[in-house]
Amino acid sequence: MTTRLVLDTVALAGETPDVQQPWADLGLKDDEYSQIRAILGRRPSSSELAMYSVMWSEHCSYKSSKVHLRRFGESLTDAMRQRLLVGIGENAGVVDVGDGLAVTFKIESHNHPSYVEPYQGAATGVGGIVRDILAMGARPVALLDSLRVGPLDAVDTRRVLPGVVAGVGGYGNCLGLPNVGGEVVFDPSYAGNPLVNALCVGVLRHDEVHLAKASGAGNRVLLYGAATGGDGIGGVSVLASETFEAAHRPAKRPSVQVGDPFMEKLLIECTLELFNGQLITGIQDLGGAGLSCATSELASSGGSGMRIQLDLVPLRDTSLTPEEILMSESQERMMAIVEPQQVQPFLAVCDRWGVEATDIGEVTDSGRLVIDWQGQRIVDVPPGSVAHDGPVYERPLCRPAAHDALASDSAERLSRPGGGAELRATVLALAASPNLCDRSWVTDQYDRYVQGNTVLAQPEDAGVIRIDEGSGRGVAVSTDCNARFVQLDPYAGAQLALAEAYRNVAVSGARPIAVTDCLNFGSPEDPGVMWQFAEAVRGLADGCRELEIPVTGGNVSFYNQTGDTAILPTPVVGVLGVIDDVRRRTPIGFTGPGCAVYLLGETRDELSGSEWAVVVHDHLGGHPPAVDLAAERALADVMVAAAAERLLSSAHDLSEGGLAQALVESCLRRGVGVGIALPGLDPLVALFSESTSRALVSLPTTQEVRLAELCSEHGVPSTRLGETVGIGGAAEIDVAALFNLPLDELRAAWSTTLPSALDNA
Amino acid sequence: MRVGVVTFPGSLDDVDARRAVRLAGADAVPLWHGTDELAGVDAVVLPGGFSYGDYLRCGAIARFSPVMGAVTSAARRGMPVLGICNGFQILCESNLLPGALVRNDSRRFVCRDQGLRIENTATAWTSAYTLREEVTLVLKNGEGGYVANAATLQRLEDEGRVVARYLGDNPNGSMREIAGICNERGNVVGLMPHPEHAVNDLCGPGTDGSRFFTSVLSAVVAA
Amino acid sequence: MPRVVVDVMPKADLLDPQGKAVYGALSRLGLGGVRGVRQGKRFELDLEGQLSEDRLVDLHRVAETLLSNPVIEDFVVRVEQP
Amino acid sequence: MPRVVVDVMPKADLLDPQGKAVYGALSRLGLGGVRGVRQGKRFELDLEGQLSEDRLVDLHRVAETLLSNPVIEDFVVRVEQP
Ligand SMILES: Nc1ncnc2c1ncn2[C@@H]1O[C@H](COP(=O)(O)OP(=O)(O)O)[C@@H](O)[C@H]1O
Ligand SMILES: [Mg+2]
Repeated sequence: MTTRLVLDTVALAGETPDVQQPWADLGLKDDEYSQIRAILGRRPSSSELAMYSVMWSEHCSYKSSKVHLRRFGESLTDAMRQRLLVGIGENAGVVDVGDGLAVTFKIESHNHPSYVEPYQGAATGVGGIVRDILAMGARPVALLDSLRVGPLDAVDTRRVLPGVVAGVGGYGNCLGLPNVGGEVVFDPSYAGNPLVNALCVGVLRHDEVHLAKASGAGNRVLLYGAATGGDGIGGVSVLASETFEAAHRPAKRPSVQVGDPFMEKLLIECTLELFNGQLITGIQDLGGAGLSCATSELASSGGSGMRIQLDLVPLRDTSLTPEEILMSESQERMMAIVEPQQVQPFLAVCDRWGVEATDIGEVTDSGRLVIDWQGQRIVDVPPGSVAHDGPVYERPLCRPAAHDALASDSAERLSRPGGGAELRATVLALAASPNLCDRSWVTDQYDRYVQGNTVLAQPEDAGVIRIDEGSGRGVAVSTDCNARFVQLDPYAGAQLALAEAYRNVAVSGARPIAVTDCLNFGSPEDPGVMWQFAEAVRGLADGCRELEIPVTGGNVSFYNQTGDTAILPTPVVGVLGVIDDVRRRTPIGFTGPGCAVYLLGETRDELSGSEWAVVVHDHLGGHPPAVDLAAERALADVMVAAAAERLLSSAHDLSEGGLAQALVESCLRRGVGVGIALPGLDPLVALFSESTSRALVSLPTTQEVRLAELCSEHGVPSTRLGETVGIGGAAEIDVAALFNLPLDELRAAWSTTLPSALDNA
Repeated sequence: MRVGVVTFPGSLDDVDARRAVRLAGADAVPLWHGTDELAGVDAVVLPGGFSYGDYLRCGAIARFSPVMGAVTSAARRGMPVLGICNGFQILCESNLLPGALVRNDSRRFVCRDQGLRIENTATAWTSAYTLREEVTLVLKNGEGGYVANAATLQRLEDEGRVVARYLGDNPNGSMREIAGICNERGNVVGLMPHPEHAVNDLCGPGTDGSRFFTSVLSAVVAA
Repeated sequence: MPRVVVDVMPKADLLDPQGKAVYGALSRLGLGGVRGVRQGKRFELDLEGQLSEDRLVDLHRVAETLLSNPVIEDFVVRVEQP
Repeated sequence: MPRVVVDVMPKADLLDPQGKAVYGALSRLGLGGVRGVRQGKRFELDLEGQLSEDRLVDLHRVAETLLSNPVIEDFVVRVEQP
């Protein structure tokens, strides 16, 4: 057994100002350390140092991004505020969806942990975002996962991707949350830097919103859920080693966290029952920075003080030091503020669910966060200084010199295939390419049916969930980002990501109302990366303002890079929409022969950054497709109106792979063929251009007149391409005068790519 | 007519099973794992999910819960019991049905719309189907491979106790493509696929699953 | 502090997809001369106090009813640190 | 025919949800005096021919890379029937 030599207390810190502290090893800069000393008027105790170092880290303090993220709040208009019940700054934003119902949703990254241990990294990423949603007072109802990994044929991708998928599925399936969407993208820049972004949606009534606030002196602080172990605190062992006799140093603590989805499921049901019984006045999940974060944020937001008796925290590993307990990222824990007379009923509910709960302290009106350990004071700080007054940096930013060359190297000048045979082969090659092929190897590992409210899930454009069985009210969610476009132009690229997610939601028949974002970038210390970041945030904020939908919350993940090479800048955008009656949603697949097929929107010669350019020419350069958010809104108006009138049999947005890929997916969904004539453009452009604000729709011929009216009313160009023809494997995509492609052949190409690369990997 | 739906810690499809029972026209009665009271129900559904996390073996810990004591004796007296997915695993672990369910041969969780052939319409839960009818339900499991020794398999076949078989590619390595079986009396049925996810056109692959729940209504009325 | 180990292995005549997968991977990793692989579970139980005959009987019962399923698995109970 | 056993256990510092679940079930089954349970994997590899030093080195490599995940697990290789 290790014996602790010295407990570094607040008193001791006052008496020994000159003790050398390992602030640099904890990631603090010297001016940050001086700032802490200034705040406290003495050196911090080792526990205080632990808390500040983790709370002032990039991950928790947003020190590099804060000045930019302000734009989201500053660009809010009254129209955007209308539905916003809770905005940026809480665990997740909350929006009104009508009938007294509200929806909360947020996306978060768990990138690096998923590289180190793909299964557990992804699993605990899901667990973390679900607790954020739960902490708002909501019942979690759906998950989406947005994944980016290295090339499909890279050896490490076969370690990372199957592990991540099994982890997302293993955790989400066990929670009983339907997985209704996401992305799987392959690109060399993500080798060694996979992105695992998980989005959770929750539903609550307006009066059920809970906030992370500790108020009311005398209220109790309850920690409940899993016991605390040495998870994810590899970094703090430097502190432990300071206070342990060298020979008795504990082994280096693991830096990975292991998830227990069963515990989380109990935590969800238990917490919902606690909300229901009105037994909670404030609540916070324990995620990054664990108890340091939960205690300081609760106390600071409540404008109160808090006294915690740290030795009451139930431990899985009794050798943990107080510093380690404060920083442990053990999963499946929550902290609640409870009125004294409610503590007994609170404990009874926890007991019923088999969830351990412990009263570890109280809310005070001292304005200080104080923490005691075995009768000695080890922390005495102003909670706001830990939670909110971290350093803020205006990092230098600079448009990289190479950017001009990249922008001028446009794909429109690449050689184009000539005749029908070559176009046919290109359609097949794109359909079979890793970024466009069938995703079911991944999505079949996710339960999309549980809870019985899933109206649309993969491979539809948006996940659609019914949230009220009586009225049929539902929400639609989609996450998107074409990072190549962001690389070519971060401002426009971020807007294109927004536009795509917005369009996916609208095409399913839902009205887009809110945004969440996960900004995955390289190092903020690289001025080029910082320029990308600033431009992307500016683009997103401006775009949201034009579309009149607010950003309600999100997450920033920096340092996704290997050496000096950053990932493609990847601001993943999640858009949430509302649909009054989910029976009126529009699916992507052609439903049967004899329907008219239309292309809505305008197609331009826009091939830079496209799948065609990458797959056929391995080329990235030029300007991304033009952003036209007004056209995007007009298209959405048509799609939402058409869905409400039940005009359409199917609707599918055009994005990666252009019209060709939209046809492939609409045909293969139910095995229905199509006969079309391309409009009078260069056929390559007609098939593969990735111009925005477009959708492929099919409808009974009796409805064509009404569709034409709607389109002209909103100024959306529409082109009749042809009709659906035939059903089954022998049905074809028949492009007049150019080629025909039997669905059987197409399906074989489209569906074998992932299994043949990943099975028995 | 009252149909109990048990909730174990970690049950997930209990909500769906209750909805399916209601849509069939019966009262859905929630039953809690920790009591040995069956609240006067006429039949019991053990729903899907990951009871106790399914960490040890699926269904291995749920078997020892108080409610399973009551379900086991009621089943032995003839009460209709349907175990779906995790419920099927619990029935096997409880020795109410023979054999066991092991890890899918793909070693992956699989969720997909699955064709089945109904091969026994004499059970309490399948009387509303026609023999050899082909239906589509949702299959979603990580450990759905049915195994039993040769003698048990032979006996199941001889006695016509294979209730449903997978059509097309075997999704999980189940012996003889077995998707569901029943006990000798036909009151206890275990089924890997999920009929409760196929009870309306909107949120699942059609309505082929409804008749599991209407079947039991007539079974109870007839009894 | 006595430690009891319970090894639970899939029955020899049953399909063991996990063992089979490991077997396949071994040859791809260039480890030849393997006739077969089976994958089972290992439980380590750390006990308080002394190990008596009675407790070992209890442990056997638990190994048989909870830790293994006799339809598909065999088990062995071993005392590691008596 | 030599048999090599590889025991893979979750690292002591890490949460072991499986062992925790068994631990909870044990007390419900009336088996008292258990301080902790951990659940891991046991691999039995049946080999052809003789066990040489070289093959044992290979087996260690396989145990480390394929059979266990060093980030979260520890392993032990044992020769059962030399
Ligand atoms: N990219 C972003 N866009 C908008 N809001 C953001 C973004 N990144 C972080 N936020 C918001 O800042 C707050 C703090 O973020 P975070 O630390 O991730 O929350 P939590 O502690 O709940 O995980 C949250 O309200 C979050 O929604
Ligand atoms: Mg949070």
